[in-house]
Amino acid sequence: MATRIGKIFDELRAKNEKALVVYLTAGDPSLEMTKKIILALGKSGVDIVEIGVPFSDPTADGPVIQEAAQRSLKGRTTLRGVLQMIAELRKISQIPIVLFGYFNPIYAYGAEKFARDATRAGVDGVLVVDLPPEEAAELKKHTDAAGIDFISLIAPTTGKQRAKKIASSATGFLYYISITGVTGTAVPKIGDIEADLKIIRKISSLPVVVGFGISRPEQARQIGRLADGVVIGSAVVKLIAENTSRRDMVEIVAGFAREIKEALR
Amino acid sequence: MATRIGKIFDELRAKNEKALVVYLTAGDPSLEMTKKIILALGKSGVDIVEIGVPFSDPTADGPVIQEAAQRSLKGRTTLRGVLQMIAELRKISQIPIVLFGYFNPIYAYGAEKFARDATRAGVDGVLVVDLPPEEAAELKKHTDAAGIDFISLIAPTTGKQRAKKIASSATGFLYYISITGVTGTAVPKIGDIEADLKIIRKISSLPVVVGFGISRPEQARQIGRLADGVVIGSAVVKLIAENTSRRDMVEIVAGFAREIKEALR
Amino acid sequence: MIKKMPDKDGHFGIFGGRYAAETLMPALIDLERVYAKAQADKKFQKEFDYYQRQYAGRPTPLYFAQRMTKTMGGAKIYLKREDLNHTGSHKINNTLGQALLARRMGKKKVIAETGAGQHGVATATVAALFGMECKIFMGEEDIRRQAPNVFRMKILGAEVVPVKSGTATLKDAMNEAMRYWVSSVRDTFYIIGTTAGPHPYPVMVRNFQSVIGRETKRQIKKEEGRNPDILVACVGGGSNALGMFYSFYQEKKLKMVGVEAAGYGLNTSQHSASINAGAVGVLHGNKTYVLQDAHGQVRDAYSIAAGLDYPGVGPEHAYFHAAKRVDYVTVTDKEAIDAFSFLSRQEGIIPAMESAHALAYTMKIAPKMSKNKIIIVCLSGRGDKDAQTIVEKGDI
Amino acid sequence: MIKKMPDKDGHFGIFGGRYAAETLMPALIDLERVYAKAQADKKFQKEFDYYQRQYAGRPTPLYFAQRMTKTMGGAKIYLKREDLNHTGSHKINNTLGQALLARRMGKKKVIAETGAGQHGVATATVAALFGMECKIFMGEEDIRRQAPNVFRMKILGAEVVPVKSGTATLKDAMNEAMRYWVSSVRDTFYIIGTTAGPHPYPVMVRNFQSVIGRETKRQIKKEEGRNPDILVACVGGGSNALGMFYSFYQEKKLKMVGVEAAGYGLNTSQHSASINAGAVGVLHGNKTYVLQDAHGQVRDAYSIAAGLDYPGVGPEHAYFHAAKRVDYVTVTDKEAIDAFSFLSRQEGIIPAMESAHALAYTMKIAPKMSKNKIIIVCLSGRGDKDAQTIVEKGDI
Ligand SMILES: Cc1ncc(COP(=O)(O)O)c(C=O)c1O
Ligand SMILES: Cc1ncc(COP(=O)(O)O)c(C=O)c1O
Repeated sequence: MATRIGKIFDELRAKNEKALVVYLTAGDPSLEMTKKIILALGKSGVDIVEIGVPFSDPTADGPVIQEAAQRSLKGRTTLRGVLQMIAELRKISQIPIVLFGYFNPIYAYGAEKFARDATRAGVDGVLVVDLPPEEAAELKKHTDAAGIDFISLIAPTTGKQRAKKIASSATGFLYYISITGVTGTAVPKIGDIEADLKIIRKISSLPVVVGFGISRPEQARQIGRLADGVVIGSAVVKLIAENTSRRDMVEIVAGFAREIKEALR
Repeated sequence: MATRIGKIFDELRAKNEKALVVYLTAGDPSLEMTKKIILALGKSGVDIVEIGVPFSDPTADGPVIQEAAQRSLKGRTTLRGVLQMIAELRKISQIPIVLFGYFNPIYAYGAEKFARDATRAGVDGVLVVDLPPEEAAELKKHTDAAGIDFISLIAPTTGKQRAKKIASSATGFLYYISITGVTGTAVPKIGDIEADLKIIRKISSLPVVVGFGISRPEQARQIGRLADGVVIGSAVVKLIAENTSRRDMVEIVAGFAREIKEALR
Repeated sequence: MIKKMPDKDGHFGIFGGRYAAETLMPALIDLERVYAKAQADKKFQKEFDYYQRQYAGRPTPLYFAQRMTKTMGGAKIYLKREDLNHTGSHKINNTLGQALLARRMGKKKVIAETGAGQHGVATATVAALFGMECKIFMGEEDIRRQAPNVFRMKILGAEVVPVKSGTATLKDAMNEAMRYWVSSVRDTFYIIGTTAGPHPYPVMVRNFQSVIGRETKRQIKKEEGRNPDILVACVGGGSNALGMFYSFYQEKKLKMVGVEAAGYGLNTSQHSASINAGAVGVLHGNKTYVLQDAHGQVRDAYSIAAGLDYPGVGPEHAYFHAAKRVDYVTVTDKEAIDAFSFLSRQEGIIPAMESAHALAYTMKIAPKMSKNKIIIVCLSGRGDKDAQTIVEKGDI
Repeated sequence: MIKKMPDKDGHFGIFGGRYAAETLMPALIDLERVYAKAQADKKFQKEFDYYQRQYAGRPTPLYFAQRMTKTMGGAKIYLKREDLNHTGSHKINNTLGQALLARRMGKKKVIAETGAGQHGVATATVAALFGMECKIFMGEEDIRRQAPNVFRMKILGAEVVPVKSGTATLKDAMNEAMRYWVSSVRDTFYIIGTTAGPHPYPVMVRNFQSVIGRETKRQIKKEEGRNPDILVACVGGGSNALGMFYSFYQEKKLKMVGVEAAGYGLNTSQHSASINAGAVGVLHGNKTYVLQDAHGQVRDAYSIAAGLDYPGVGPEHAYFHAAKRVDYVTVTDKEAIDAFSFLSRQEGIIPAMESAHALAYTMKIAPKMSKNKIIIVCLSGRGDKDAQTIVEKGDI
């Protein structure tokens, strides 16, 4: 059974387009707004949304996403709430959804129950930042069983052997981290990405998206030439934060996504 | 040759009176005033004056005399100045004078030179608080040569053997410290004094005066019954300090001395 | 009998492991490899011993607290004097070890997180000793509370990086140090201060600290000709406790007690008792007991002892708890302050507030024990850093 | 060859002696007698050794300062680590000895003067250890400047008595302690903090401190197979210096250097260089070099190192100076601050500002000496107490 994620990459390949993956933190400013933003993003050409489940201690995130998580937690966002929001969203949208987060909220929820509830809600993939292959089994066995893609990260520091191992158990797509750093804190260097992607391409036939630190259409275009897609995270989260109080916030965010997507066509 | 000190005790014995020894800090409030006060004291019946040479670190003195010394030093009183003042005084008064102080100013002056200059100025005795018999030689050899009495202290803590040794080299009179403490900080206990004086009397035939902490005529009378004299120090220094700005300060001090002397007749 | 731990991936039973961002994984694996080699290398051990002896001042005495024992009227109380170490606590044992590893790896930069500042000072110290650049991450709130240690770190040439995120305390300092490490992992060694973090940190720190128990075992043998009956140590992340316990945990009939900080009481939200009042979770790279809400969000820890103020605990402790090999108890702020004052006045030793927790528990049990029993308390550090706080609280 | 000193009345040549009020003389003579007996008593020595080892943490290491040596590029520099002692300086060596004597004499109360607070803390510590009542006299000005040590003394149960008289610093605290002692001498033991005061204090304190040099001699023999070429120590009252020198002064070809505090410079009135800029006089019960004016009034001493801020110096130093056995040099505040910062950053050891004077002098001579020469510096204490002052002065 081809997942929504698999399908979208097939479609994009057919159109010779690159995927635009947009990250946003669930519950910032509210789950209701998150849903609205996702709907708008879907309409403006975004191919996949990564929905960040807020965590109190987001050690892989830069200040923009940290603060979004803190705001979201202040609003009492929970993993259960996020799944509910997704379930509602699924009634009106088929956009592929990847849940992005840290392991502890999932562990507290119960890995098996999580996998069941997530798939029921319509989640297509999960990406758990602090769950490297060595520790992944306790979640992956359940998400595999539930048919949820287990998205894996490859970093600039990951050596070839290790990348092979990671790729071998990955599903959905590979997420290549374009900087040695946390989210939204540096500008990726095209040359380095190109070199690493060459290696990854040899190792795996999975689609590869590139994320961390991409914020402008021009960057997206350059990286889009090398990868199967790009992830925009902090830039979007920042845009949401800066415009929370504006009535046209959703349109502003959607407009920004549209610009990036243009660059990937 | 009988010294002025020896003579006065002879005279007092003849009159069946006890000696009133008054201490005051030279240069507080000024050497000029010190001289005036001494003259007035002599007239009001004081038998011996102890002139305190101020020292920066008077470890045997309580707060009253400490502060007087500090005031005096602020006014730039020096040992040389004190000797000059005494020399002037000697032109008009024959009251027995004991210089009271600490060793360092004398050491800085030069022990030999000091003895010479002191005797020339008309000093009759010296009492150096921090010069016990063990260390006394370096000064005493010079004061002995100059015919200045070397007044020695006996404390309540001094054992009999030691008291004997002290008495054996003492001249002028013995100074019995009536409290275990520094000047002006406690009220002496008659019973203790009586017991100790009994011992001292057996050891030495020198006159014995009692000091430290005597401030009222009644105390003077009681102690006068046991000793050959009493020393009033802090009480006088305090009176001077309290009345410095009054024109009749000298009379106030003299009047106080007269009251005490009455009690000793 | 408890099995030798951890397994090759750093698991102590279900605890421990390596829950880290992929960017760090290669560095962690590399560190594990280098550390394993160093452990087997006589030269490394000799070097480590040399600095422990000549620099840190080891061995530290095992001091018989005669007056305290007498006043308590029960078991004999010995204090393992980690307060006498250079920089004032057991933390130097570990930072020396890690800095030597960093040197082996050719890393010229080190970073560390710190709460009370003790680990920060111990790290800044070894960085100076080996000529390394040093950044210490410290919560803004802690920088304010622990000014004397901030001064010391600066004098030692370290940069103290204020952390404003989260609650601006230890947990956030550790988050921030990890973030910084993610971006600098190629040339920077992260010196973690306790038996927490991803594998191999918990085992490595425990091993570096195990000198405490090794010495103690030898010393008590010499003094008393036998093992003690009870070992007591405070548990923040757990490094001084594991350092003390490690040489003894195979000994039957020997009881070991880890003391957690109960702050204002376990019935409040103001404590740091991860084992006694937390739930299993994943924090800072390992699975362990974590103070958290029902949704897996980590709660703020609290203790008057800044060094215990951590919402997790080393995974080996979690394992010892689950395996019932160590008893984990709690002591409130108030009890710890009383013990702090008691030891100061009975023995002339001002204990760190952290160590005062171990003392407070000892004061509860010693009077009930017979006089031929022996308790050893790990006096993990000195209390100079706490003096002002305690006097100003008006409890002295 | 220098003769064995002092004579039976405590004279070192023309220096020393017992210039005390008669009320105190019997106590001083008694103390001399008790001390002589204790010195000859194996049991006392054993007891003293016991506390030195088990409580104070002796022996302290003799640490080869490798980086400092390399940076200086000359003689090998070793540091005798008195900073690792319990309470953070060599002062505890002496207070342990005197407190044991007080216990022998059945005295339940002790008093002491303190400037920087190091001796006050060391005294409050032993008072707590032996269950004695303790009063510490401290100038009001110093109480303000040295708050952390005031907190420590209070926690240890001591009463800190503010001294307002004179300049409200160390000299006045000592005056006040003497005054208090005069009134309480029957049941109170005065624990003097340095090799000053009336006989038998200078010799007694020197002997209690001589453990420093005894250990050093053994340690350098083991490390280098020979005696050092130069010993360097700071001189306040002179106890750490004499403690270091005493085992060596009969050794020919060995140079000993005492470093006095030059404050803002000897050409100003702001220094504490009693030997280099004072004159012979009598202060606090002994004859020695004293900072004084032409009329024998004692001047205020000044140094950034509160523990050197004393206008006298131990009479044995006065003697060694006159006999040319020891060289007395001076180091300014500024030079000491530079050395403080240098050692902190080169070796990860924050020295007491007092000890930084000895280091500063070492930094002047080491580069000019050949690499096979050996300098040993007495690192008399740790600089935690100075950290804030130095950072706030903006010199770091
Ligand atoms: C003196 C002292 N003891 C104990 C601790 C707690 O750490 P651990 O549990 O790792 O020993 C600290 C931490 O800063 C400390 O400074
Ligand atoms: C660390 C340290 N070194 C040196 C001194 C100076 O004293 P001494 O000359 O007696 O060693 C002091 C005095 O407080 C001190 O604290």
